[in-house]
Amino acid sequence: MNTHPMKLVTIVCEAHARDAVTRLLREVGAHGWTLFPVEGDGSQGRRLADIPEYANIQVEVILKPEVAERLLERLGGDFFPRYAMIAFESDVRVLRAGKF
Amino acid sequence: MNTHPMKLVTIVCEAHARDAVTRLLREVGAHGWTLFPVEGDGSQGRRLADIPEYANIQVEVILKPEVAERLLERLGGDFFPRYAMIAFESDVRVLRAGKF
Amino acid sequence: MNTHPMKLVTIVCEAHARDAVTRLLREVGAHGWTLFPVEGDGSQGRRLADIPEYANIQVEVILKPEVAERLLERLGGDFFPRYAMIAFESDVRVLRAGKF
Amino acid sequence: MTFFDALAANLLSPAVLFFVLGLVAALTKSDLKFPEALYAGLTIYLLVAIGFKGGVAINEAGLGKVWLPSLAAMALGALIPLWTYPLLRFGGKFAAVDAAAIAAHYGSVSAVTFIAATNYLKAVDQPYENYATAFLAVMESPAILVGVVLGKLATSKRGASDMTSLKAAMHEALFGRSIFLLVGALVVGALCGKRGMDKVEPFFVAPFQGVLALFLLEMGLVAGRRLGDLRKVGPFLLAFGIVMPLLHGCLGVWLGQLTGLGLGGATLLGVLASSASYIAAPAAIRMSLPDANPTYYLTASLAITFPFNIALGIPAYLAVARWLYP
Amino acid sequence: MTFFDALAANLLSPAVLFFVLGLVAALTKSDLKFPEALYAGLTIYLLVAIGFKGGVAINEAGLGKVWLPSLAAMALGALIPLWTYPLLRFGGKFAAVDAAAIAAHYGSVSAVTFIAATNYLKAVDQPYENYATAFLAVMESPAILVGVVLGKLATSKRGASDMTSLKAAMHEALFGRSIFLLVGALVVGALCGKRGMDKVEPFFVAPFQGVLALFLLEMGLVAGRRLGDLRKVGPFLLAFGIVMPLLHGCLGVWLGQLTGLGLGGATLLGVLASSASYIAAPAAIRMSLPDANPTYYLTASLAITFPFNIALGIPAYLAVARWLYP
Amino acid sequence: MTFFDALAANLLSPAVLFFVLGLVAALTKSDLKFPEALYAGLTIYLLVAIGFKGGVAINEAGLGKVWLPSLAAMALGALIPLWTYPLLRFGGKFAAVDAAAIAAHYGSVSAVTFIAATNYLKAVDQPYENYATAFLAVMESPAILVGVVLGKLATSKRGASDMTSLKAAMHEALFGRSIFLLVGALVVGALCGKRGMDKVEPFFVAPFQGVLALFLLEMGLVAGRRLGDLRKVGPFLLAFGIVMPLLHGCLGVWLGQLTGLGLGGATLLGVLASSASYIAAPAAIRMSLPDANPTYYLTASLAITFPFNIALGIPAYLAVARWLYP
Ligand SMILES: Nc1ncnc2c1ncn2[C@@H]1O[C@H](COP(=O)(O)O)[C@@H](O)[C@H]1O
Ligand SMILES: Nc1ncnc2c1ncn2[C@@H]1O[C@H](COP(=O)(O)O)[C@@H](O)[C@H]1O
Ligand SMILES: Nc1ncnc2c1ncn2[C@@H]1O[C@H](COP(=O)(O)O)[C@@H](O)[C@H]1O
Ligand code: NA
Ligand code: NA
Ligand code: NA
Repeated sequence: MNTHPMKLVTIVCEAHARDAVTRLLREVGAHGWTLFPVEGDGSQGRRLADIPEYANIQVEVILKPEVAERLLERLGGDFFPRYAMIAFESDVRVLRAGKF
Repeated sequence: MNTHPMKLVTIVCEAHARDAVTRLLREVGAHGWTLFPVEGDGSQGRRLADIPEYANIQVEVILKPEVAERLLERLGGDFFPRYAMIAFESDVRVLRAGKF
Repeated sequence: MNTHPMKLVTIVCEAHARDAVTRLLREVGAHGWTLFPVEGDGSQGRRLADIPEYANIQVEVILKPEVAERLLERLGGDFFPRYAMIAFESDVRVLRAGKF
Repeated sequence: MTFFDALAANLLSPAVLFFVLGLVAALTKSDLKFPEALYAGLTIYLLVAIGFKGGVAINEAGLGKVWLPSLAAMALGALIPLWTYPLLRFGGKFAAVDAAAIAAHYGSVSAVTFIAATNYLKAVDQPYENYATAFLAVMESPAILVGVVLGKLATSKRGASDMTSLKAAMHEALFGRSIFLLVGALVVGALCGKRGMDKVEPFFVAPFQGVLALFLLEMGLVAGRRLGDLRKVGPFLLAFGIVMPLLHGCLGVWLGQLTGLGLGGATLLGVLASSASYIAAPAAIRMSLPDANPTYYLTASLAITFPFNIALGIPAYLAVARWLYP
Repeated sequence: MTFFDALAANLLSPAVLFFVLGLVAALTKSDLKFPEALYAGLTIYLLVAIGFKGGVAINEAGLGKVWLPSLAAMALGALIPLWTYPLLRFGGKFAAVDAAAIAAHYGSVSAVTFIAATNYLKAVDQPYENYATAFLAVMESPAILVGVVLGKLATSKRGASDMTSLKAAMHEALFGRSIFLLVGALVVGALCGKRGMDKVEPFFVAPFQGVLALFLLEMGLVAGRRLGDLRKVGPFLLAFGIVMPLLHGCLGVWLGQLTGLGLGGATLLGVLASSASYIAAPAAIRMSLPDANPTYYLTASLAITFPFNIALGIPAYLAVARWLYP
Repeated sequence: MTFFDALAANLLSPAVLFFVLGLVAALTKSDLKFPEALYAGLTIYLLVAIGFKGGVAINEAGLGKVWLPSLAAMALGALIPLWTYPLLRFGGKFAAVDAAAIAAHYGSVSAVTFIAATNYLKAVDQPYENYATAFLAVMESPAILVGVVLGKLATSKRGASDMTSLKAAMHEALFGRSIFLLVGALVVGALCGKRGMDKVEPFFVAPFQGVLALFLLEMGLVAGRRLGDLRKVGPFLLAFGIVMPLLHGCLGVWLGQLTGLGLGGATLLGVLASSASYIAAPAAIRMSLPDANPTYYLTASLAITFPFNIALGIPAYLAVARWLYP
């Protein structure tokens, strides 16, 4: 099967950042995203998944390498100072490159 | 620790495809899978996680490279035309290769 | 954007192992983790996500390579004989290496 | 009570107003959301409660009274696709597979519409046969099967894989979650009878109307999110989604009278005929007619016919029944 | 009322019929599923309601009446593993760790079985001491600790890690979710008394039987999924899962009579003795005896003893009590 | 009834005792947890029920009676930040942005505290104006907006991005989930009136107190998890979190009397003024004043003021009202 190299960017953050993050994804040019309700622990303490307003989410998005670069740039610049958040990137190979 | 290279195939799709996808995994020879309830946005519109019948799922499966190849083949051929779906592959290293 | 190579260790296991796993993560020196409620199928049978006590979880943790090594060591030695569980490692690049 | 009084009684009921509130939430992009587990819990409660109550009613009325109108209901469901399909295909210029899919949805039924109608009848003090739940149970599947067969015949690339997908649709239509709960609770109710009902009445009967109001808030949200698609479906489907329910509603009421139902029961059969499925049918169609475009069938059943029936259709079918019955 | 009438009353109650419906759903592979949050919500409701009601009853009866049968209940729970362990080990040829694990489950108790029994007693108009919930609360943990110690002694590779896992089991058995809710609600009820009950009665008492019926539908699903494992456990465990509950049930009823309980309370003590845990015990055992095979203890308690008690055991223990009491 | 009787009545009510049980669970690190969907379901139920009941009350009392105290309530909410901000800034030496954030929380309100207060008034047979829910609805947002503006002015790096975040806070404060549900249900209730209430009473009214008790168990868990942060916030905020609610409570009661409310309604206005938001305000502040430290505002409102009001504040404001009213 023909697969195409892409970047997978993963963002874990407090649920309050949800709208801001999905807006940012659209701005940088993502064609879609996938969101998980998660529990977490980190430097800003434990986040249980009980009150929606205090909860944690993970967002995964597949992007062309140059778009991923732009996304990480924006995350590091505008978002990290504001929100409890981590972000990382990895390499994947997708079917149907046209979608991303 | 001794780790062994394997492929991780990730499928994000509408919940309607659930049974068809898990059946396919068994057919191609997967020994297990992990399934996440997710929310998503993509070319076929937003999928909220509220009505089970209209929801989105992500399935992750670890496979030997040749099995992963077969799985992607089948996904691209039979499933992509039928279902709202993306799929991608990445490299992982597992403990206990015998399980996969 | 400046990214830094790290290891992502993923553990899928029965919910009973939850406390033991998060304790282990702290012991080996992880600074955080992210936990997903999941459904699964594997050698020890199907795990539906209905009764919390019989459920399945996935834990993801980002670590420095040497810490990841130590974690896998401990998982393989102490945990695999006790719990229904799989674990694997992959390469990621994070923003803000200092956090991990 | 005039038709306008009856209409006002419906529009100012908590159930309908909460439905409208849900629509408003969706249109104003409020972040209000029911979690999936709450939706599932409410659905399970409503289906089990209505099924159980229907079963107890069958136990008391005896199968003798129930079988004939049930058979009529089933036949009506199976037949509706036979005229809606050509209408959509040739009148609406829809692709064969889309016409078949929409036809399947309109032959099948919406449990929530039925429940809202029983609620309404209670509010206007119109007695009805409680065993009408049996009609709901038998009308869900036949149209789906007919629609799938129509779609397969039209696309005509029949073969082995076709038979499997037909079988999958059949399994979905007969053993899917909602039909299973409804029929199961019906049987449990029929076995328990009045004595069983006494025990569970404070849970399954007393709070029922309130739970329904809350659930319709969620259904308003769900329907409201589809309103944006109205532009995509064209004027034909818009008219179809209002006119056909009215026709089917009259047909259902008339058939109810013919098979010996009272005024209330005939109204409910009208409601069932007029309503379009948006849970069971989409699930089955998605699997067996994957080429059909969900925007058409979901928008028509969920964003046009469902709100129309909740707000206007239900009182209209009652008015028709009052006019038909001496 | 003869035993057969009593049995029929149980088998045709909504609670038992919905349980059977759940079994049927599991066996026919219906896609019916209760989401985890709904399961959790129902459990929290049932435990809090039963605990609160029990606490109010203790407040009214006074501790003086409650302590002796509670002590007896605790002792019975702790002792049951002492004869079930050797029976499984030498009669059933089970590995030591499996025998200990199963013994722990049968000494401990099933809250749902207890709740179903109170439900049944109410249905057949048999009064009972409401404070019997106290016995449920004290019987959950002791057997688990005894079972874990038996298992550790048998495998005998004692050491530091052993003590930690014993401590973990103890913590789980004493502070786990279900026991915490039950004991906590009991204390709250005992502090509030009748005045508090008046306020929350429409939520915690009136709909209780209906909620239980719905919950047993889910438990039928859960038990039904385990039925496939019956083949794996062998005839010995099958017989064990039916005969031992009957023996323990008689023992419990007799002990109830001995410690001054009325007919209803003695029946409930019998039910507790006969029931096997499938929530608290598996959680503790999984942590402290990880080598024990879950297929054995879960199948026995969940797929054999639990359905047996729900359908036949409960009326049987009442019959025994009626025979024992003048 | 003396103040101590009234206090005891509160402390021994199921609602408060279950709250304490939740605190105990958090402190003993029990694994008790309410799933998010259950929390969401309980919140939706409580907000819709209280809103609907308030709307029906407005329908019956007429807007003429409601507008003046509502306006007073709004003004009070908007003004509270104007003195709490400088107090925190200069008395407590907090950073400007933290002072503004905390001030916003104390000007806004806690729906759960309000609901617990209506519960308490019912328990001690103190009648109150049901339309007081309207004050709850109008008091949530103004203080949040004032607080955000204060914070922005203080940090003074105004610009385009600032206006967007102010707009986001406004949208959150006006269209956020909880305010939408409350206002929406209020409107629905006002449109339905008594006739609508009759239908849904068994769901929205009868079980209300029991549901509240269960929900306070969860809120005890949530507040208890924050108790560990008490050490981090310093003695000033600790005192602030108890003294200011007392002052605001008196102010609210007095304003209630001034604007023509009865004893019960004035007590409720006192409760609202004294309570601090921990759902709507954090959400809006997190978005528009992200530099404010959540440990301060969440610990103060959730771990100090909320438990204080639930246990002691509510009976105290009633005592104040009884003393003020002839
Ligand atoms: N090392 C890590 N590995 C995986 N997830 C992490 C890690 N550190 C933080 N997280 C996630 O990121 C969220 C925010 O992190 P923090 O800002 O450090 O509290 C946490 O709640 C976790 O879900
Ligand atoms: N670029 C993307 N990154 C991550 N997930 C995506 C992306 N595109 C689509 N998805 C997921 O795949 C599902 C189906 O995609 P689609 O068929 O494009 O609607 C969506 O609902 C998303 O959950
Ligand atoms: N090949 C696989 N790919 C993805 N997940 C797996 C795989 N095998 C097992 N799992 C997950 O690991 C859990 C425990 O596996 P097991 O011990 O094999 O039952 C399962 O319930 C699955 O969620
Ligand atoms: Na129909
Ligand atoms: Na037992
Ligand atoms: Na306030």
